[in-house]
Amino acid sequence: MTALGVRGPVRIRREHAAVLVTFGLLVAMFAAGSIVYPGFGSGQVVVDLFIDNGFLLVIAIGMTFVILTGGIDLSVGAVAALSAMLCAFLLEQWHWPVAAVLPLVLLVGIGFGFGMGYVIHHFEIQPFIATLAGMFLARGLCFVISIDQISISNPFFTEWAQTRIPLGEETNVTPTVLIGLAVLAVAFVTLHYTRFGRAVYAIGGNAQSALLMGLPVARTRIGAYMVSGLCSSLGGLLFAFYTISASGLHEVGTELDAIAAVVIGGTLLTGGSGYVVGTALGVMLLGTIQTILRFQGTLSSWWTRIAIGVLLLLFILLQRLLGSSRTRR
Amino acid sequence: MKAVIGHRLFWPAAVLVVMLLANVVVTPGFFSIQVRNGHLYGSLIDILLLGSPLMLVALGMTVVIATGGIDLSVGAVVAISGALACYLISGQEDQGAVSGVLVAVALALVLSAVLGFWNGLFVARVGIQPIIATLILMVAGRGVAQLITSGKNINVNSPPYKLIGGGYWLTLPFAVIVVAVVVALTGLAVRRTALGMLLEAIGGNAEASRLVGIRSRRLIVLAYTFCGLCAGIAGLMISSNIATADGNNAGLWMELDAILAVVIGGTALTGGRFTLAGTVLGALVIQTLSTTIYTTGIPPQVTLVFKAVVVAIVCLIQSPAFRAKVFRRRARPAAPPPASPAAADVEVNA
Amino acid sequence: MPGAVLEMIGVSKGFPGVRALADVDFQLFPGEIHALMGENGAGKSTLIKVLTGVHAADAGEVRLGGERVSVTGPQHAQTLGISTVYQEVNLCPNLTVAENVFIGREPSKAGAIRWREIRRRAAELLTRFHVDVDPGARLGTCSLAIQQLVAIVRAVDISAKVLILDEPTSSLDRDEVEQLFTVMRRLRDDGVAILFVSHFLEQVYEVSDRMTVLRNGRLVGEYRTAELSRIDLVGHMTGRTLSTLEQLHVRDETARVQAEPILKAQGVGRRGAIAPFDLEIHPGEVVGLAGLLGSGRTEAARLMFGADVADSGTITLGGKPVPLRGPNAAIDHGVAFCPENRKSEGLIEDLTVGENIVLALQAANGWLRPLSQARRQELVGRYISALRINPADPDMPARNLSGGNQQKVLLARWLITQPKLLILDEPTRGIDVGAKAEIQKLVVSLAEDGVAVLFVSAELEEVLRISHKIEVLRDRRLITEIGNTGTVTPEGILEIIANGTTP
Amino acid sequence: ACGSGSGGSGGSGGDDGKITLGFSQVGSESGWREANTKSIKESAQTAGIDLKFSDAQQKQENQIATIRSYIQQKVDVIAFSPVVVTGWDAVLKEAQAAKIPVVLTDRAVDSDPSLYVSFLGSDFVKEGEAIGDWTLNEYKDATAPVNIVQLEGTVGSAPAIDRKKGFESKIASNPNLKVIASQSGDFTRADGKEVMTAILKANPKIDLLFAHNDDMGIGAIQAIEEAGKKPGVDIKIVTIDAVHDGMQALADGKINFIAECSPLLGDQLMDIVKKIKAGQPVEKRIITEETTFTQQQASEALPNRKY
Ligand SMILES: Nc1ncnc2c1ncn2[C@@H]1O[C@H](COP(=O)(O)OP(=O)(O)OP(=O)(O)O)[C@@H](O)[C@H]1O
Ligand SMILES: Nc1ncnc2c1ncn2[C@@H]1O[C@H](COP(=O)(O)OP(=O)(O)OP(=O)(O)O)[C@@H](O)[C@H]1O
Ligand SMILES: [Mg+2]
Ligand SMILES: [Mg+2]
Repeated sequence: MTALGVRGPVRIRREHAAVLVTFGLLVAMFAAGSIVYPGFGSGQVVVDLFIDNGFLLVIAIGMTFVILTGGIDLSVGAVAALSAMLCAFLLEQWHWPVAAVLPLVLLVGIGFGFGMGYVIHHFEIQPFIATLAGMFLARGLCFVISIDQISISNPFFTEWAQTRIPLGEETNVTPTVLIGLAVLAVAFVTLHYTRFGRAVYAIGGNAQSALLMGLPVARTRIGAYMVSGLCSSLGGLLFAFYTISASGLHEVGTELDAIAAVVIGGTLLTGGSGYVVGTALGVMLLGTIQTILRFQGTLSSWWTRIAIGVLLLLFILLQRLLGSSRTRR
Repeated sequence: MKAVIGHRLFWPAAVLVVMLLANVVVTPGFFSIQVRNGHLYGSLIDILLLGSPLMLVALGMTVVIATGGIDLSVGAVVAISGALACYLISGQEDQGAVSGVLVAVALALVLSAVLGFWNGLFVARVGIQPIIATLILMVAGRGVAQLITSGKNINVNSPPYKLIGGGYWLTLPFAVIVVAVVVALTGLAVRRTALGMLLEAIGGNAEASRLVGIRSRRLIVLAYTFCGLCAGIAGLMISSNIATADGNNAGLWMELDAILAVVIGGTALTGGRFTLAGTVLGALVIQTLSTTIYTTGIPPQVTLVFKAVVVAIVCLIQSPAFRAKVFRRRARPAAPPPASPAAADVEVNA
Repeated sequence: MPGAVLEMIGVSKGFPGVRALADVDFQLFPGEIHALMGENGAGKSTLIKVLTGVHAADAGEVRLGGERVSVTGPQHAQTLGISTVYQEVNLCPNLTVAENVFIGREPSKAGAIRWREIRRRAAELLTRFHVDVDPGARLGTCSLAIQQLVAIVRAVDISAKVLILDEPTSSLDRDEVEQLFTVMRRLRDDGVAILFVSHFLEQVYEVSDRMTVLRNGRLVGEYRTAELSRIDLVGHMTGRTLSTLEQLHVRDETARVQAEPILKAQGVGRRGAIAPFDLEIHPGEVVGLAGLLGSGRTEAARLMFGADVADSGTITLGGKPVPLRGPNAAIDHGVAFCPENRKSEGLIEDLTVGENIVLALQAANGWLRPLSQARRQELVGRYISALRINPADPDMPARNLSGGNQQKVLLARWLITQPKLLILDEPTRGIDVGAKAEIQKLVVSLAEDGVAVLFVSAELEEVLRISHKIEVLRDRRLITEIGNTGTVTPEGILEIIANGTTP
Repeated sequence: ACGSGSGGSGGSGGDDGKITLGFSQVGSESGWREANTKSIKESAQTAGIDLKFSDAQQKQENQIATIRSYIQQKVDVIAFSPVVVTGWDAVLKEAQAAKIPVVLTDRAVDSDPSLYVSFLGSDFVKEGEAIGDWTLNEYKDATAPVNIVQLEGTVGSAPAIDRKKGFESKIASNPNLKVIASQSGDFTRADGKEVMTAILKANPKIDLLFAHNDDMGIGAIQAIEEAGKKPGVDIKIVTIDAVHDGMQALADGKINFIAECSPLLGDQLMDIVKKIKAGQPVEKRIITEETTFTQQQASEALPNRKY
């Protein structure tokens, strides 16, 4: 688009403002919850938000990379489930040491990402369909490994799963939360302070231009899917820590949650614009909606769904209203 | 030959044919079609009949995708439409009354169109990204369907209603006729008027379309409304076929299948150019795939792996880049020297 | 003379149905500025894209410093020391100006990008090129000219052995062009080999040492600039001897003044874009907008079409005030608008040439009243031949056309609607000499038929040549209106701008 | 199931009033589930128990979070129908630490039994075995191979795995009984019909159909009828659940045998909750009173079925 009325710097600040608005709305929503429901406003509820959604946060962060390049990754939930399954299987059936299993599982995730990225870039297959095939494959492999659910009894795992790091009285967090936050920090730095990260944005802005500018488009695009694969399998491991088990039925539909979180966080599905911090807020929002409904505790199954839809709608409308009001037209 | 291979529908059609042939190898009677109970009977008919709802949903999805959008709510609309129609019919004194069924069907379709319209408003007027705008209805809509059915199956026992998705007319499955008519009408509406071109323009470059004076908002709303309507008809078919409205499961994950059908058919998800015939082929490919899985007895736990492999092969075969990179490399040593321009041309076009 | 730094031998490249390059030889020496000349669609950009590995050649070889290389892509080309500005701006609109200059080669410490350094150096570079833009601005919010300058700054800053500039000056003003030339000469003196493409003959003659001429994908010849006259050059390019390069002075002052103004703008403005201005355009009148880069010509033009919404003032169309909330109201009143950025705002690359041409008319008719196939073919065929769109295939996807031909498609799109007022923002950008003269002639003849034209161009000579009156803009403010009495010169206008004379 | 009615007067004796029960439901994937939910809601009301209800939409993470949130809300008793068998240790320990007793309904978990007070529900393996027993008996005189088609539930789900296991372990003793096709119909009527339609085409001779739930069975009946065969006669049909539609089909002779899997756990659950609150001992594992139905029994039972 050509010269708009709004000059550059203002525009950028506006984008930040969108994230701020999202944050503000989230806080407001939380405050409303605290007023309506007793016990809602406690620190532990906030922390639980992180504990319960840590794996989604990590997966959504990976998804952010892919969406920023203008792609999409539908395989995340299945890859996460596969990672957990593989981990549980190797630990429980083959009794491999944890130190060997964890890296291997992460490698499998990266490998999945690489395969899909390679096909998407070099064979010009639409990301949607390539990752859908990846989703079928990963989910299918779960059942090939074991149709039954597997409990993990490995002492390291169970130990970790029950570790709590106290944060003052009555409030404590799991190590997985810290991992989630660390991933967030690393993703932020990667996206904003490395060439790879900037190339991700450039490709999303205009892949053809990025190519002509001499950017490593192939490496970057495939890299984004590898990041997503890595995050998915890490998310899967977090989920395994969370439940100390694995099942082929885990994390069905997580890809939609992750995409929703990313997009609610202000990232454009067309690529090139968005922040990983926004994604974190998106995850928190989805979690908060669920929490509110849990505290409400009187809704039937269908009213639960309708309420989720309505809350989401309200949030997005407000976000739209308060955020970037595009006065262009 | 060149023209055939170069045609955009060649590869989806080839895939479909190969898949059908594979079935014949495993199940020799696969192609046999008999007349039983006064109507056609056979696996091919099953594929057409069971694939009908998907064809319709994918058809609507194609139009939405052409505008550069996407509609995740189709599955929920499928459930709502079936639920409402069955709810209304089951409440009637005489379930077999044609008038009552017509009223129920009409109301269900109106509601579906309204839901599509609602999506369109959010996308075109409010300016929310399509995936999120329709995600809202995807989540809430499922709840609405369950609300209508109270989470239970609503059984209907209404011969006229049964016709829509499970009945036959002139020995042909009525649903297939409906799909044929809808596809034909849509094809006419899209290609005989300027609608198709304008939709492609919007999907191809929204800003340029605005500056050229296309009233894109209206057209986008129209596209989503049409998509809702198609999903509504599909919902009627599904519930009619089993004479039951299942608010919980009808149309579950159907949006993914529909998008897959569109993409297999050769329409890009980024919007712009679209092909309705390709979408129909894509939907048939998907339905054939499921039928193949059931008839050949692939164990349930490897079904998904099998699906993944087939989808991957289908997509790779369709990708010109893949064919160029893989087949050319292999063909090169044998290829005649570039002196023959005809051969070179084929390669370029292939 | 030292050996060629870059050499192409017998290069051919075909696209389905088109032979874009046929057995072309080309040599580029260090320390020269070499112009690549040819009509629209002659194959200039294709040659450049083959050189930098965007397209793989069907036959022939590329030699760099005497050694045969096979360039795999722009990234590879860059590492080989070839830095390129492609035709049409190819930058990332979502990144900042500074980032566009440095992306892919950001200064970094321990793997972490040093943003402060980037901003500092970008600011330095931009000042050096006299580009007045905030390095932190998002590139997409900048005018096309600024974007073009940023692309140049980027390419020049990548210190390279070979610098390729494909129509870098198509949206630039004299000053900017002058600055670019200064830089080019300095680089040449440092031994850089520069390949330069432009349709402005003056610029080519001013800056280049040698030139290679292409016609229909074939090499016509290689010449020393000093030894080739303009007429001969044009002859080589077109394959015809051309005599229409001269002026076309056909102005009829009497007819237009009496008529009611077709468009009247009173106090129309938009905050941050252009200050409120008054303007009248009469039927049969060509009104030129003159100003320097970023003076607000595009903004003014967009407001009158409703492409942007004015936040003050009224626009009267055909005697009635019309609120322009979008382009449709203007279009309904017979206003047409060719935007300056044809890639992002004009062309729909997916559609065919024919569809692009009928799009505006069809949009005005509404989707329910399609043009009949016969009428469509007739209209498209007529305008393809009238504007000499090449290749003359209405079913070719518009994206495959060369830049200049794409511009003609956009013109055809609006001409077909027979508008009352035609707003042309840089309609001759990237158009070759012959076609440019044709477009100018077309504008004049449209005006004679009573069509009003608002003509925006960075080329003052062109504005002067065809307009009846000229609106001069400066700093996003309309400062004065002058009648084009024949005594006005480009220098005179520049002086008005410099002095900031207000009416 | 057993009627508890209004056992105590107005909840547990000397407490601070009402008992609060937090219940986390799997989701709302079927009519069976809905009957289950309804039973629990109604029983809670009649028993004067304050029920907090939440639908996990088939997601374990939602269920875990819900249980956590019940711990936050300091409910008196937590009950839930686990989505999957595994992965509950951590949250159950948290509940234990908060001294909130937990009751499992419908599906079991594989956690250490000390982590929950009681399990109330069905034994899916037993249901499969009941079907297997019927099959053995029905075909005990068969000399030719008996072709069996199995419509499995959702791949990887506990009922599907266990019912298959129970069934197949039983029929293994008779080599004449052969499962010639086994496909997943996802527990839904539409899929049951689609799968059966395809299987009918590929296998001309089918003697027995075992569907993992009534819904798939009913879908399959339609497919069989459309193929011109008589369900219950040409192809014998056995299913599990005994929901209303299934019982009707059984009474109509279209199904031959149903093993019950009762969703009506509400009253029993409320009893247990009250006992726990009153400090009385409860059994660790309470299998719901379930039975099996033949066509004859179905016609008799049908008029007083609640669901
Ligand atoms: N990707 C493509 N696919 C098909 N044809 C193409 C493609 N790119 C270019 N062409 C054709 O190749 C020919 C040469 O185009 P090219 O862009 O090199 O012209 P040019 O000399 O740069 O013209 P201009 O001055 O208008 O930029 C044109 O006929 C054009 O239509
Ligand atoms: N040097 C600049 N610095 C910042 N913004 C600029 C600059 N030049 C132009 N702009 C932006 O562009 C707008 C005016 O540009 P516009 O495109 O209307 O100019 P123009 O006269 O058409 O020049 P051109 O088309 O040659 O760029 C200004 O309002 C401003 O937003
Ligand atoms: Mg060019
Ligand atoms: Mg301009």
